[in-house]
Amino acid sequence: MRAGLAVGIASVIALCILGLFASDYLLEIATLVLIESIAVVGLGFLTGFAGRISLAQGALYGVGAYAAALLVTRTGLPPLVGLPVAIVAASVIGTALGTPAIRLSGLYFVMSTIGIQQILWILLMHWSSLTGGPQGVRGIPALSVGGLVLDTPARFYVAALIGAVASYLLARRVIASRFGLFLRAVSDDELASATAGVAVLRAKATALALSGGWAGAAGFLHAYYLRYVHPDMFTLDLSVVFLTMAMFGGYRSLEGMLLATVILGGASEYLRPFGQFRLVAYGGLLVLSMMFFPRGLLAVLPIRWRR
Amino acid sequence: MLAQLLVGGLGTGCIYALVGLGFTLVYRTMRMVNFAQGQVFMAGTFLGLFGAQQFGLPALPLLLLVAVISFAVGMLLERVVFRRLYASHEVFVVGAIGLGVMIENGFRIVYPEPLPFPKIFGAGVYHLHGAVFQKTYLWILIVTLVLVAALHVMFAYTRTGRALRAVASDGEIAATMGVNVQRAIGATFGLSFAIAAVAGVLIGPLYFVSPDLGDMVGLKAFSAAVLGGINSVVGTILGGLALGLMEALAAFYISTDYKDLLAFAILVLMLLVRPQGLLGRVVPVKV
Amino acid sequence: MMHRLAMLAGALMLLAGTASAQDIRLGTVIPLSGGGASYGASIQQGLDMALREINAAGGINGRKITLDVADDASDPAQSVIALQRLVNDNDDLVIGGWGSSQVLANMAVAERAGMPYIVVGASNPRITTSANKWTFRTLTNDNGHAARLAEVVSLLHFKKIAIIYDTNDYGVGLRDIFTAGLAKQGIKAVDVESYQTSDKDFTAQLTHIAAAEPDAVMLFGTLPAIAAIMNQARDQGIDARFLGAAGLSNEAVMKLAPQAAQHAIATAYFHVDTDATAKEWAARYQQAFAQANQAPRPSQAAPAYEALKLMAAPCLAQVGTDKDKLRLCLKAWHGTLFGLPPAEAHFDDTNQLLAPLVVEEVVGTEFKLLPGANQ
Amino acid sequence: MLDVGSVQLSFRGVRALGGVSLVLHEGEVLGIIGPNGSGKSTLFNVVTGIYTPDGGTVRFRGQAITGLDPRAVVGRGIARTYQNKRLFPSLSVLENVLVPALRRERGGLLGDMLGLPLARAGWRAARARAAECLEFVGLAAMAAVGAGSLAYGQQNRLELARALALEPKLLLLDEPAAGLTQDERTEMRGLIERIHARGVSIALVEHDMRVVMGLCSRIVVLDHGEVIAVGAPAEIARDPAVIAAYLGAPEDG
Repeated sequence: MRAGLAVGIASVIALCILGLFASDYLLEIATLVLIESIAVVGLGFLTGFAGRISLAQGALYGVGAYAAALLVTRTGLPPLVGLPVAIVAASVIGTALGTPAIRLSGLYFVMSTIGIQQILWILLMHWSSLTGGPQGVRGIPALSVGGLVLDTPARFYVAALIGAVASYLLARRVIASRFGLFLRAVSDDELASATAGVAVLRAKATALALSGGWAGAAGFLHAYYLRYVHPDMFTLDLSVVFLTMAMFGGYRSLEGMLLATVILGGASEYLRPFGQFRLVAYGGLLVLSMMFFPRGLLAVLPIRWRR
Repeated sequence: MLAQLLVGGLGTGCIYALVGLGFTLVYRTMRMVNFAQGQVFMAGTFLGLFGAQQFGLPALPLLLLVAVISFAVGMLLERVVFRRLYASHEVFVVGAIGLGVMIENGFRIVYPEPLPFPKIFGAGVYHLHGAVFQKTYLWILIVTLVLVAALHVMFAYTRTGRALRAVASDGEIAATMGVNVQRAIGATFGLSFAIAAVAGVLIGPLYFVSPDLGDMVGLKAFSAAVLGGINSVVGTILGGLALGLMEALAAFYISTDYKDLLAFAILVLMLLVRPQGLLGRVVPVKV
Repeated sequence: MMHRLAMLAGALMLLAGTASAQDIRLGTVIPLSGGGASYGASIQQGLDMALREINAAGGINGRKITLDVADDASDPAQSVIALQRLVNDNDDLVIGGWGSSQVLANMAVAERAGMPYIVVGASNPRITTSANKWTFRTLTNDNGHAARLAEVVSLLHFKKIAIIYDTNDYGVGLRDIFTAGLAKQGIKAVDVESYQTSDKDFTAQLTHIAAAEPDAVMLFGTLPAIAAIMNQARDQGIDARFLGAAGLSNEAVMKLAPQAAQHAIATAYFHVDTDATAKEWAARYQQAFAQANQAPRPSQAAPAYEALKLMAAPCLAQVGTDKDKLRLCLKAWHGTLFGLPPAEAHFDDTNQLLAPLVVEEVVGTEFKLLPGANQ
Repeated sequence: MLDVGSVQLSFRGVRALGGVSLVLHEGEVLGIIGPNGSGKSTLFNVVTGIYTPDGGTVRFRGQAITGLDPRAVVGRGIARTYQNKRLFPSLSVLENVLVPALRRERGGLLGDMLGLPLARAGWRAARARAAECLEFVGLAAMAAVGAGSLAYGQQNRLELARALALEPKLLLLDEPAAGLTQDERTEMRGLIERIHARGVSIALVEHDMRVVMGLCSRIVVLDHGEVIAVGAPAEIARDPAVIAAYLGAPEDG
């Protein structure tokens, strides 16, 4: 564990230093990557630990963003109230829609998450009375936490950093808990888990609820980062990006997922001058990584992460 | 007016059926779903456009040329890419999506703008008591029927057809009976690419050709395959036609906004109620 | 270790561009990938042409202009990052912004950073409000288009009018304002249909419209959808006259719907036949970009060219690159634009340029001024 | 203790169990033998709730448990092992046993995450019980090893430890000695005796007659999904029907 802890602390310090000296542009990218890492870690409960892949994380991320945006623009409540609402909303919708499907085999579950993603997107786009439909939701005020208004890239970066670190630490505790153990057992062998006394369906539903909750929290930050939400930000493409980062990050490795988010998040920005080629490279990265190291990034690196 | 909707619905239904067949063929053989199928359909349209403009090929030879080329590409991609993705469902699904992203954006570089497709299936329209529709629709119906019949004959009576069916039921057993399983799987991918590409050419004259042509059609065809029964060829075709008609009617009588919602609501409902689809067989899961 | 650090630093420098210190840095945030790629390319052509002409004539008070391009991939979230990069490269001003959703997301960056930002590619009215300090817009907004179209409808005595609109910001904005304009004339639309930007098949909507037997159909959307609608409408036997706003006044329409678009009427920001300068400019522009990857489209490139050549350049020459002085100079700017009916244009208190629109008609393979509509 | 009443089950026309009835008394070691495909494992799957029988009832300590889901059956105190060893390969040996051991401990996900004393106490108790079970089957030294890398003999014993961690009253063993070397079999026999000595009733499916004869007080013989003989080991060995079913002397089992 020594090595893991040292690397962890070092990276957090590095991220703080980055916050102090980096230009606003780098901060904007870093903030987006940190926010996306929360949604990817949430998805990791399903892909990395429950052995299920979901293509609805983008829509649940959107549910969180809309919950935060609508709450602050339609009611007088302070922004921070939006965080628990976003988490609960995304978690409840994710669980309600996902649980009936999670009983199905892996392949059928993926299929149903595509349906869920598209249905949620269509509702965001066409339920105009609630979501503002194609106009999106504008005029989201800057996030203010106890009087401190986070309206500059640097300040918001700090909020995103705290969010991402908290998300990672909480996720580690979830995986270390008995639920995490049961989840891994279910992913290895559902039947044996049942006859070993594990409530299989409840474990899967909890994984769904957690991944939805994390997506909601990330959506909340997204809403206050862009201060404008629009249905086209939460399409199937976003779910593909999140799934890629989670799968690329690897099996049973939260650290791998964070690393993948940084690499792929950064790549989509760094490759920007290449215009269209950027997306071709992105697709290629995806295919090649699945062809040559399906167990994900850290499975390739020699160091053994003792858990 | 109803006739107008039915013809339109039948036309899109045929396209969903053909693209859906691509999902079914691969699923029956490998229990995997190739999510790049929508992009293969789009690539077929561009291939048809290229053939029609550069070489001025008339309809039939163009369709055959596109079918042959896509079959070869399908076998090649199976050998180079898909064969390394059989590790698990997850790896295959994500790998296929990656391939789709590559294909779509590769074409977006070469063809950034939507292009009109020459009316190779005949310009002008037919009138059928009140309904007005392009000649292309007739071709779509005919080619779909021909393809379905050809598939049925091939599977029932030809050696390769029986080999493909053997591999579909159980790869190991087929291998012991001397079937070259790798080649059969390659042929299955080839076939699914060819059918989807032909559907792409057929749709050309109706819509503009653009790299995002395949996205929605791919997802809808997928829902149709699940509706009909993803492991049954007949089921998928009926599922495609049913979805096409339902969508056309829903768009007119309910609302165009929620037209797409219908396809995905059906997908989710079918998966919960009858994952094997209306006509699909229950695939027993060995305990 | 040191060697690798030096290499990394070098790479970062490369990224920041190779402009020498005293050049004027013009930033532009446009879509070079995604759905708006063709529109972005035209805007860049307009800016490139103006830039080359200014530099060839010795630049502005001897300072050359360099272009710093940021691609937002037609995506609102990425357009925030793209504009932030231009601010970070400390450009002197930004001309660009295509797509109402993108501009509504990225203009906050310009307002926050105090960066003069001239929008040449989005027409949603909400972009220019009294709160605008640094964001200007040279395109007449949707209110102007809808009002002008309502005038044309009464001019040509259309009585049964159907509307089909894209459910994005652009379409919904036009629908609301146009419907209000019709109401003033005591006319109510006979049928109103909506569609998704990426839709390909419009049978259902067109069947409704056919039943209403309109004599005019308003197309509130952009290419390629509205071209597909015209084709499919003619296929279904609808022979009503098509009218549209800036989304329709795009030369690509003649390629996508050669027969169906005949005599379609559109409001536009530029037309060759309005004055001699326009004709001469269009010829030079066509010639300059004949071999370009993206075919030259005068109507799409003119606003960008004029924003730089006629507005930004004179102000830069007058007040230099001090951002606040530049803002005030732009705010006080007035003059006439070529390619439009002759009229004195200036910015109102919401930084919206008040300028006339031209009404044109598709005849054969080009746009002709609609007779009697451009006094 | 366990009362199986004329249980029937068929898969799409193929009759797996044709009205099997048997009784297992408290504290007994009941042997269940029969040629391959005679329905032994299927019977276990019915008792543990994996299959719901078409007909008949299963009663455990007087209460009907037919149709209960596997987890509820475990709740009643019935644990099992599998013919093809079903372990959790990506978990360590200790974790494999911790999964059942944690079942009855208090404090769930939230308790663990907040580090509540209640939850931590639960973990300590579970770890102790798991360690004790590993000790019992002789795998204590392998605690941190990944279950996927265990040798065949060790896999058998880990599955046994996992079942024991549930503190069952009735243990269903599905060919525990299969694939073991000679001395591993004797060791396994000793292990089963020690489990029985702790008051756990056992139902044992096994082909190795020496193991069966040595351990079981009574034997039930299944063939083609039906009970063809019940009785003491000595009688069963001489029963003509049993010999016919096996077509061969018991020695070559």
